[in-house]
Amino acid sequence: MRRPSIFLREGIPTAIRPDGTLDRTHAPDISTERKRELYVAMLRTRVIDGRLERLQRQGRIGFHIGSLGEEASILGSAMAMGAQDWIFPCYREFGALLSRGFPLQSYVDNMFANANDIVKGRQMPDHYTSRAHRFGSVSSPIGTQISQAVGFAWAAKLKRDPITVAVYFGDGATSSHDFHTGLNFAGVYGAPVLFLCRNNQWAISLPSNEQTASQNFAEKASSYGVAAKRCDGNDVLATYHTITEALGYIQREKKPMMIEMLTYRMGGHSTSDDPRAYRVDDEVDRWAKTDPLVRMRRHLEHLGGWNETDESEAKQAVEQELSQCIERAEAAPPPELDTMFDDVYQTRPPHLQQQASQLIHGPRAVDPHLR
Amino acid sequence: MRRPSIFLREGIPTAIRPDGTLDRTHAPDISTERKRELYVAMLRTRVIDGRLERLQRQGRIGFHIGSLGEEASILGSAMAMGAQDWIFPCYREFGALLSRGFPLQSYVDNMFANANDIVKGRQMPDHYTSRAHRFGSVSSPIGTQISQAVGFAWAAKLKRDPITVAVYFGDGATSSHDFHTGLNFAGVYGAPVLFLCRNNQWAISLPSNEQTASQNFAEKASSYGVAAKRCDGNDVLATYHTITEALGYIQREKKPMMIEMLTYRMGGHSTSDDPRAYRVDDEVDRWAKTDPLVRMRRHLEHLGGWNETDESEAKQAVEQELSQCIERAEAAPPPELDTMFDDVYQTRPPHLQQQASQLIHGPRAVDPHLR
Amino acid sequence: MVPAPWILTCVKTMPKKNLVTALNEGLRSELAENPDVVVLGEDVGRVGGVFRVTAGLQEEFGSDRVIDTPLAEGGIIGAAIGMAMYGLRPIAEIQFSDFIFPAFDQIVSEAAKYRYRSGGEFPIPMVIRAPVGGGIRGGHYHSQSPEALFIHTPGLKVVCPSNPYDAKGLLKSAVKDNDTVMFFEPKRVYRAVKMEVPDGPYEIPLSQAKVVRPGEDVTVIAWGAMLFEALAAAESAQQQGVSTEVLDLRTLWPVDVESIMQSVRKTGRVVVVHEAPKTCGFGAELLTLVSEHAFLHLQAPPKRVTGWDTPFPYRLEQEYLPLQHRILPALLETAAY
Amino acid sequence: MVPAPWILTCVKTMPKKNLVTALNEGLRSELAENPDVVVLGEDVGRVGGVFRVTAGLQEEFGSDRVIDTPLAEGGIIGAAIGMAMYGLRPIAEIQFSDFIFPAFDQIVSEAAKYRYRSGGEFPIPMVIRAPVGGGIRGGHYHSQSPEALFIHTPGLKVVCPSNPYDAKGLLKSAVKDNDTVMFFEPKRVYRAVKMEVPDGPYEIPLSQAKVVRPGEDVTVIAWGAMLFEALAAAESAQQQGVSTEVLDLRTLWPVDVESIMQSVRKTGRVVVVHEAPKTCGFGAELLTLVSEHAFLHLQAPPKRVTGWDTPFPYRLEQEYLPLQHRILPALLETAAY
Ligand SMILES: Cc1ncc(C[n+]2csc(CCOP(=O)(O)OP(=O)(O)O)c2C)c(N)n1
Ligand SMILES: Cc1ncc(C[n+]2csc(CCOP(=O)(O)OP(=O)(O)O)c2C)c(N)n1
Ligand SMILES: [Mg+2]
Ligand SMILES: [Mg+2]
Repeated sequence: MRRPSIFLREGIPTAIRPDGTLDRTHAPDISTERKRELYVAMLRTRVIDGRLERLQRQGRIGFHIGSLGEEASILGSAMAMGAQDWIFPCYREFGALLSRGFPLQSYVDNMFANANDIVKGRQMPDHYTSRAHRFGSVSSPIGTQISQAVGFAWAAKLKRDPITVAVYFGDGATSSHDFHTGLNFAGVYGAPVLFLCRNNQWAISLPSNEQTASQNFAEKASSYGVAAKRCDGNDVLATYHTITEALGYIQREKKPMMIEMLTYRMGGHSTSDDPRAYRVDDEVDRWAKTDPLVRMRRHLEHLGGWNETDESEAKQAVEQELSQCIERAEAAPPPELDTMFDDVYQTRPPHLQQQASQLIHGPRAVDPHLR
Repeated sequence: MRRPSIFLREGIPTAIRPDGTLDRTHAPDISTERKRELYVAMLRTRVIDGRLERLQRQGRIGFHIGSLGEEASILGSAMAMGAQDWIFPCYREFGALLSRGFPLQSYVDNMFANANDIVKGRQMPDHYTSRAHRFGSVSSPIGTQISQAVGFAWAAKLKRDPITVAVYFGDGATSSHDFHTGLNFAGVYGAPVLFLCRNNQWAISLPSNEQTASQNFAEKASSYGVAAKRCDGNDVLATYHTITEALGYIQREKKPMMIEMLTYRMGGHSTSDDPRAYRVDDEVDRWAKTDPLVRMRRHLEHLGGWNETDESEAKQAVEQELSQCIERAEAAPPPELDTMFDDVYQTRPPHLQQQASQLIHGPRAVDPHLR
Repeated sequence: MVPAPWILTCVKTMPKKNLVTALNEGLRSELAENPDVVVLGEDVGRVGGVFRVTAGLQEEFGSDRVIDTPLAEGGIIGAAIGMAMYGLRPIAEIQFSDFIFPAFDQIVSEAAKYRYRSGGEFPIPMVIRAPVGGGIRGGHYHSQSPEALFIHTPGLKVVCPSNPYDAKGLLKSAVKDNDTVMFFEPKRVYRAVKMEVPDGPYEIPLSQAKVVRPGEDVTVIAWGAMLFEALAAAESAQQQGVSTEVLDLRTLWPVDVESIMQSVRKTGRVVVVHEAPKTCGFGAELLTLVSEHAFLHLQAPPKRVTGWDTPFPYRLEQEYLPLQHRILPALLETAAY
Repeated sequence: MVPAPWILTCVKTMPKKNLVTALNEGLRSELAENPDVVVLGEDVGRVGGVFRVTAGLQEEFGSDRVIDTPLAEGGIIGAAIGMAMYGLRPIAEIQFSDFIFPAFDQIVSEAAKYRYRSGGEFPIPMVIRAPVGGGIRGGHYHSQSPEALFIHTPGLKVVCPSNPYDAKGLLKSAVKDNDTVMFFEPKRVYRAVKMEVPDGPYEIPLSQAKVVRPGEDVTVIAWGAMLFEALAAAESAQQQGVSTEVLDLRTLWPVDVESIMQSVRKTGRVVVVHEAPKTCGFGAELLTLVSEHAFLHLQAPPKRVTGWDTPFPYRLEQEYLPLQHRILPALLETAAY
C-alpha cells in the first residue's frame, strides 16, 4: 500500500497555532461571534454526517456521502462567499448549502427522497440544489459542474453583474475533461470563477500522488493563465482568509482564481466504501491530529468564546432538530407516481402523457403495493 | 482583426544565423549529406503541397491539408527520430511519412482515394497510415491521437521495448480533452512519449493567444509533471537538435517530454479555407521572412553543399516523380463496391453480408453509371 | 458540394435564399430580438463559421454576443449550460456533428437531465446547431448523422429542417423553446436549395410534420437532405403508377406521431429513409411506432432505406447514401406487396 | 442491491458462484493465459473494483497488468486503444456505464472506426467492461443502460450476459475477439444469482442467443437482469394458460437474427423487454427486424416493455423498470390479440 507523499503541507501557512493562538497574517479579521458561527457550522455538519451514516447502516436511507475531516475547507470557503455569490457544488458540500440557510428539513427530505424533496426523489441522496440559495445542482459525473460554473460566471460578466461563482471539486476531478476545458475557458474569457479544489488526498482508492505527476494541484492553474494558491484546508480561519483574498482578486482583476484546499478525507469515500482495503490506519491517525474542529475549538477556547457547555448544547441542539427532521422525512410519502414524467421537458409531450397513463392505469393501479 | 502577440520567438534559440552560419550549441552534429537530406525532404514536401493544391483547385482531388511554412518543424522532428520509433500524426505530416520511405505513389493514391489507397478510399485525402512505416492513423477529430500515443508508448514500456512514440498535434489541440488526459497519463506512468506541439499560431481562424491564456504551450506540460521545451520550428537544425536531445532524455529518464515547435501556417488551414477573412497580410509577410527552406538553403550554400543547379534538379526530380504518380493514381479505379463492407469487423457478420449483397445486386447493378 | 440536379427541380418555388442565408437571418433576428441570445462556437465569429452560417453576426452584435471559442466542444456545451442556467439563451455551434462527441457527456448526462434532476430548478433552454449528413465528400468525420443517439436520450428535442423556409422558422422556435434543442442542418442542402424566404421574422412550431407531397399508395418518411431524394423517387414512382405520400418530419423528436399515423392509416404502407446507419437508427423507432399504432392498417412490411452499417466512406459515398435509386425500388416493392 | 426473491427461484441450478466471482474467474483466466492481457480502470487494482469484480487480480498479476488509473474515462479508453494497437489486449473497466460518456468520443469516433479507416492496418481488439442497469437504488447516474448507442455504431460488438455461467464464457470469448467488444454487466445480478460455474476455462461464442424457456404462444426477448423478470412473467403467464418462449440474447450485436426469427415464426407474437428508455432503444431495432424478416408470421403487433422515456429515477425505480408485473400483461395481451 503506497501513500500520498508529495501532497504534504510544507510551505502552506496556518492561521491557528497548535496552542489556539492566531497568526494574524493568515487569518481573517472577523468577530468572535462570526468565529463561533464558523465553528458551529462545522460542528453541525459533523453531527449530521454521523447521524446520516447511522441511518444508512440501519437501511433507513440509501446512501450518504459525507465530509468528515473536510469541514473547514467546506465551511471556511462557503462562509467567506458573499450573499450575491453562487456556489456550484461537488457532492460533499451539504454544509455549505445549510450555511446559506437551506432548511435542514429540506436537506433531510432529500436524503429520504420523499415527496417533499426539492429534487422530487429523482436523484440519489445528497444530490440537492436550490436556486433560491444560489446553489447549483449536484450531479454524479465527476467534473461536469466545472465548465458549467465557468459559463455561469461568464454570463454574469457579460451581464455586468458583479458576482463570483465558486465551484467545488476534488483532487480526482482535476483529471476530468471539464477541469481542462473549464479552466481554459475561464482563463481566456476572464470569467469570475473561484475554482475550489478540495484536495482530500484520495479519489476513492487512488491517492493524489497517483492521480497526477504534478507537484500539487494548484500549479495546474498556470497552464491556463489562472492564478492559484494553496491553503490549509483543515484550518477554517486560514481557509476563510485565503478565500476572502481570492474573492477580492477575482472582482478586482476580473480574472478567475484557483485555490487548492489541502485536507483529508477521514472517512470512507461514501457509505458504500470501506477504506481499510486501501489505506493504512497510521495515515488516518496522523491526519486526525489536524482535525479542523479540534483546532478551531481550541482557538475559540483561547478567546474565551467556547466551553464544554457550549459544545454539548450546540451538539444537542443539532441532534434534536435532526431527530425532528428525520421523523418528518421518514413519515412523508414517496413522490407521486405521476411526477416521474414531469420536468423531462417544460410541458409533457404526447408520448410522455401516454406513458404516464400506462403507468398509472397499468398493473400498478391494480396492485399498489408492488415495490 | 487581432493577432497573436504573446507567441513570439523571444528567448527561443536558433541554430542557423541569418547569414547561414551555425550556432553549434543549438545545432546537431550531423554531416552535410544528412543536412542535404533534410533540406531535400523539406523541398519535396513543399513541391508536393503546391501541386496538390493545384489539383484540388482543378477538382481532380477533393481536399488537401498542407504544411506550407511548417516543413522544418515536421521534417526536423520526424527525421531526428530513430528507425525503431513510432510516429502518431496529426494531419499535416505527410512529409514525415514520406521521409520514412513510404512510397510517393501510395501517398498520391491516398489523395485520389483510389483502389490502391492504403486506407481503401474510405477517408478524406491526407488521412494516411502505415504500420510498416511505424506511422499511426490520421483521424479528423482533433486530439484523439494524443492519448492513444500514450497508451501505445506505455505498452512498449510494459513490454520493455526501448522505443519512443512521437505524437504531433497543433496549438488548437491543446484545448482538447485528449491533450489533458494524454499528458496526465504519460506523467503518471512515465510513458516514453514525445509530445510535439506544432504551434503554427492559428487553429483555423482562432489565433493562439485566444486559444489559451497561458504564456505559451510548453508551460502546460508542467501541470502534468512533464518536462517541456520550446524550439524554433522554422529552423530545421534547431528543431532536429532539440528533438535529438528530447529523445535522449525520454529514454534515459524513462519519462515523457513535450516540445513546442514555434512555426507559422503560411497557407490556409486547408484547401477549404481562405485565411484572408481573418488575418492580415503583414503578419504573413513577417513570417515569410523566417521561411524554413530559405534559412536551411542559406546554411547549405554557406557550407558549399547546395547551389542553384542542385535546387532546380531537386525540384524537377520531385515534379517528375509526382507527375507519374498522379497519372497512375488518377487512372486507377475506385475501390471495389464490395470493399465498403470489409474491415468493419474482422469477419463480415450476416447483416453486413446481406447489406453488401443488397448493394451489389441492387439498383447499382442495373445502372453502374450512377454516382 | 455535389448538388444533384434533381435538388433544384424538386423545389417548385421561385429560388431566392439558400439554407445558409435563411439560417443566418434566423440567427440575426433572434440576436436582435433578445439581448440574452448569444452565439458561441469554433470559428463562428471572425470568419462567420466554416459554412458561413454566422457570417456578419459578430460584426453586427459584437464579440460578447458572437463568440469564438477554443477548440473544445465539451467546453462549449458545458459553458453554454452554465450560461443558460444564468438566464442567457445560448446557441452553440458544433462545427460538424461528427465532432459533437467530446460534448456528448455534457449534452447527455447534463443538459438533457438538468431540469429533471434538479426538480425543475434549472431548465436549460439552449440550441445546439450542427451540420449533419453526407454528400459533400467529407468521408468518415464530416458526414455522419447522429440524430438517433439524441432521440434515445430523454430530455432533448431534435430538429432537422430540409429547406430554407422551414429552417428559419424552426430555428426561431428552437431558440424560444425552453428545452435543449439539437438543431441539425443538412449540409448537403446548405447551398443546393433556394426558395422564397420572408425577410421578416416568423416561427414554425416544433413537432409538426408536413406532407410535402400527397399520395395514396405508400408513405415515405424522410427529413433533411434525404427528403429531396424521397421526393425524386416519389416522382419516378408516379411515372410507374405508384402514388407516394412524402412526409417531411422537420422535428424528429418529439415526433408528430399523429401525422405519421394519419398517412399510414391511409396508405397502409410505409418506407422510412435516413442517412444514418440502419441498425438502431431513427427508422427503427418510426417503424416500430407504426407497428404499435397502426398494425392492422399495415399491408406490407415497413421498410427502411438507410446508410449501411459501416462507417461513412469517402470515395463511395454516393453508394452509401440512400439515394433515390435505392428508394424507388423500395417504394415499388412496398406498393406491390 | 435489492434481490427480488424470484431471481433466486428462477435459476434452477444449484447455487454456487455469483456473477462477480464468475467474471473474476474469467478475467483471472485470461490474464493467466495471455501475458498481453492487461486490465485497467478506476479503482480496479488496490481495491479490486467498486463491485469487487477485479478483486485479487493486482496482487496476483502485479500493478503492470492490473492498473489503477486517474479519474478520466477518456484517457482510459484512449490509452487502451493505443495499447491494443501495440499488440496488448486491454480490458478497460468503466466504473458505471453512466460514466462512459467522457470516453464516448474515443469509443465511437476512434475504436469503432479504427480498423475500417486504416484499411485494416490497425484492428483494436479490446474489451470495455461496464456495469449497467437499475435496481440497486443508484438513481440517474448509477442505473442507465446505454447499449443502443453502441449498437447504432458500426464496428462495435455488444455483449450483455444474464448469469454467471454465460458471463464467464462470454467474457473469455470477448477478450479473444479481434474487435472492440462492449461488455455490459447487469449490476443487479452481480450478487443476486448463483449457479454452477466450472472452475476451468471455457468459452461461449458471441452472437448466439439462447432459448432459456421454450414456449408456443408468444416470444419474449430479453437480456441482462430483465431476463429474470421475463422468466418470472412467463411462469405467471403459464399459470394463465399462455406458453411463452423466452430468449436470452446474450450478445446484443451482431444479434442472432436466426434464433429470433425461428422463435417468432413459431409463435407469431413477440414482446421485447429492456431497461433503457423506450424511444430508439434496442427494442425498436429488434421489432423492426422482426417486421422485416417475419412480417407474414406476425399475428399481433410486436410489443415493447421498457424503461420510460425519462431520466432514470431514484425513489421510483421499481416503477421505472419493466418488471414482471408490466411484462405479464404484455404477454397476455399479445397472446390474446
Ligand atoms: C465521470 C465519473 N467517473 C467515475 C465516477 C465514480 N466516482 C465517484 S467519486 C470518485 C472519486 C472522486 O474523487 P475526488 O474528485 O478526489 O473527490 P472526493 O470524493 O475525494 O471528494 C469516482 C471515481 C464518477 N462519479 N464520475
Ligand atoms: C474535435 C474537433 N473539433 C473541430 C474540428 C474542426 N477542425 C479541424 S482542424 C481545426 C483547427 C486545428 O487547429 P490546430 O490544432 O492548431 O492545428 P493546425 O490545423 O493549426 O495544424 C478545427 C477546429 C475537428 N477536426 N475536430
Ligand atoms: Mg479526493
Ligand atoms: Mg494551429
